[in-house]
Amino acid sequence: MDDKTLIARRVALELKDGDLVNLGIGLPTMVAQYLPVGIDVSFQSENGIVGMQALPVGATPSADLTDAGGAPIGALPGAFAFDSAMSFGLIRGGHLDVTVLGGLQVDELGQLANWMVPGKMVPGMGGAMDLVSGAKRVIVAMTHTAKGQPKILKRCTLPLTSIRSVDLIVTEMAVIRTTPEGLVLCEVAPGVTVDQVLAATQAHLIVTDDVSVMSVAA
Amino acid sequence: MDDKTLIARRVALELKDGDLVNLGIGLPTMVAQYLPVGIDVSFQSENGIVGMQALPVGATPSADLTDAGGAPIGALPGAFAFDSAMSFGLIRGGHLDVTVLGGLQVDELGQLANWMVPGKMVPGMGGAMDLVSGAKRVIVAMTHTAKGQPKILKRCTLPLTSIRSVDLIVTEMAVIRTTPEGLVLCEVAPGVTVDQVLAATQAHLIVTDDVSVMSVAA
Amino acid sequence: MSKSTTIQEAVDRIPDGAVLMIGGFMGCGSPNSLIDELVRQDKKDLTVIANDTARPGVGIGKLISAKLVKKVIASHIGTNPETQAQMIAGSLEVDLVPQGTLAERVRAAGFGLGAVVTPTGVGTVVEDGKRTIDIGGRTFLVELPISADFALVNAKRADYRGNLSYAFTARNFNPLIAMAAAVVIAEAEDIVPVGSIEPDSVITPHVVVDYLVAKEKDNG
Amino acid sequence: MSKSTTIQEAVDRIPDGAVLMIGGFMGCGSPNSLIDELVRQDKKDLTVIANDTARPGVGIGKLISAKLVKKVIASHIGTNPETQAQMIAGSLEVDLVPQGTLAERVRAAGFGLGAVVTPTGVGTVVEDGKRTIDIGGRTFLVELPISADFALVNAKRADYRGNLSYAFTARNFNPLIAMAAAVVIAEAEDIVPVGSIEPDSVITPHVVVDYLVAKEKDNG
Repeated sequence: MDDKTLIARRVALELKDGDLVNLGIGLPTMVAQYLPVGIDVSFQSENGIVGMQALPVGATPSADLTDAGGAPIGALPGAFAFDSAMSFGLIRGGHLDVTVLGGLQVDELGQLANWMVPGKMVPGMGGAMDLVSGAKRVIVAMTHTAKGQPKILKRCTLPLTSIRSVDLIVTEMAVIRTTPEGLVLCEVAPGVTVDQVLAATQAHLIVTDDVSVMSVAA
Repeated sequence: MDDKTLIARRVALELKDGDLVNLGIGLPTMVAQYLPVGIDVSFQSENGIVGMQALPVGATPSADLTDAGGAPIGALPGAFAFDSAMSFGLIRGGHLDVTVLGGLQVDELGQLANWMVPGKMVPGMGGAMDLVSGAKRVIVAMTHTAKGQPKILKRCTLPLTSIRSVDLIVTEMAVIRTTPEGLVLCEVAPGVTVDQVLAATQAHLIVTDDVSVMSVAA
Repeated sequence: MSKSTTIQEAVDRIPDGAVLMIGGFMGCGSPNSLIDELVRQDKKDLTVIANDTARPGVGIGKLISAKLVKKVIASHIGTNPETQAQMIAGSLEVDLVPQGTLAERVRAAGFGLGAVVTPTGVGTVVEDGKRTIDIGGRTFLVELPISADFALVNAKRADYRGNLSYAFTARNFNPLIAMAAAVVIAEAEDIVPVGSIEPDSVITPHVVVDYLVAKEKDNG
Repeated sequence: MSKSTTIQEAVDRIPDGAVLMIGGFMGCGSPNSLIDELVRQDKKDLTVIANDTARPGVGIGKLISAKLVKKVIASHIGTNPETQAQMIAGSLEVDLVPQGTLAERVRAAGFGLGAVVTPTGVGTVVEDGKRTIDIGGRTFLVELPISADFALVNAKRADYRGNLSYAFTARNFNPLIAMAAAVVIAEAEDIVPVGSIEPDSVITPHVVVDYLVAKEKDNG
């Protein structure tokens, strides 16, 4: 399977029954496809709905029902719609169990940078700063390197999304947990060695005897 | 007509077409009965509805539709219901055109005291502090004296409801406008002299040649 | 993962000394079945956060009459002489908060905001002991969020998952407290199949509701 | 006292240089008839407060493409390369605000609150030039309210008086901006008799709506 699918499948295992989950645009959105059987998760789209689903095959799109990227979606029975203040009340108020976001950089403090590259790309933070500040659990889903350069650094060089530490980093090479002591390498992808992960990572990784091989959702 | 009816009828003349109005419990509630013909006013009940009306004769009360005192009311077509945050958003946010409140004391600065008598009566301020701080126009509707003692004083001796000056004071004896220069006597009730008003008032009243006789709504 | 439970089991979870937010305005929109069960189970030393204490024998007034409450945070107690009597006797602590400020302080807790910045109460006794902040030359009070262990919410309709809708003035503080407490117990007049409440009409989302009970029919 | 007017007359009231709040999220829930009329009347030097600038040719993106906007206050402009190009060229000022903070700052203006106290943005570039406040040992940003001259609101349904309801994710910022602007112009897909929207389903009350126009049917 390709890198993005591997990452999405691994992240899917982190979701628990009853969770309210917000998936960022792009790679994180793929996580919804790999939810383990029997796990009932509610997905929030921060533009104003919980209970979103992919537009059912054959369904006519509604101009009034889109995802955060503006693309048509569907909604499950029991979905609920709300304004932008309520949307971020759910996020900032500690009601959102998990957010899965893409990342440009993460550092040894667990700090994420994912919203701008000064002088090159200034898209705006959208909901990312609120999501990282407010969600109970923040998972970064990203490729381990960009153009061969590490993205997991001693210190972020790009503007931070939040000073709050993320909780977990999932890449196509490894699963890394943030702790007060630093970044802990928990899992390596099948066929990847610990040394390969260390070589592709600028940040110091704490390696214990417990490193296991990454398992992924079906 | 009795004092309260006189006051309510005079206050009714202050309401304008299109106004959103909140009437306090007691005397102020009577104002709604004397609205001039052709004036379309929306009444807010701060417990959560705009468009309230008296329970129509013969209508069955709903346990879910009451005024701020807990008594059954009705609602007009076009009424809307809301939570307590929205209720006070309308009040504090400058959307409420007029509030009519009872008063224990008003002073030369136009400051109102109407929510407690230390050691004797501590009912709580309810919505009064928000109403006086937030309404575009605050009208105090009260008897001119209590047990023969003036209620319009140089300085309030009871705890203030707000440091914001009210706009108009309507009693059974007079109509008094607050200005940066002080309290201005605008109208006296039929059969009441300026001297009688001054004698029943501790605060200094500015008396001009323009004092007229109070007119009231039908 | 059903949230449905009985009134007794829901109230079993509430310990003596708990901090409760309770919906309702002068009894309208209060969760009366849960309140009756609190009295039946004789829960003691409660802190109650609510708009008011209604009247003796009505809504939250029943908890006051049964002397189960040690502290009330409310905007108004004037309609319940028992609340006043217990306060004067020193057996009940009363913290009075302007109604709009109370609504925003509860909302701030539920919405993850650090404080409420309001003009209401500036220069009055409400300011005592509080910070003020100058914004654009105007003074505001910095009022702190209020949260609770439990919210007891009264809804008109709930679906099986716990999505809630309200009727008329029975809404009042209910949607606000449902966001602001660690555990949310909702009492609904009707419990209907999932999908019966259209998405635009859900006021309190199921994701914040922990337990769902059916209102006793003789207890409006 | 009818609020009904034509799209042309409503937009006639908006002067060059006006500060506009416009509903919508990536075009979903934007008042497209009013936006088209702003372009047709060639209103210049607008300040636009909105979640985003959508894409070229979509919703608020039309105002950007027509070079009618001198300043944008938004949470996201990454999907509209024209916004980025005008920003880099120096012809368009862009003030980026975190989405949840933007929602609360608009709400604060409409609800009469002096500021928003939020953890979002602390320690990031969003903090630059702003006050912080320590609450219970935690640092928060003090973010100021945002108001506007006009709010251009998109509704699903309106009654003749101007009560509004919304559909699904087309709600987004619309109810918030309707409380925060001096003049509120609502564009509705359906305008129905008073009483057709039940009181519990009204999201924006008629008392804040100044003008009401019917959406052009080919302009969703």
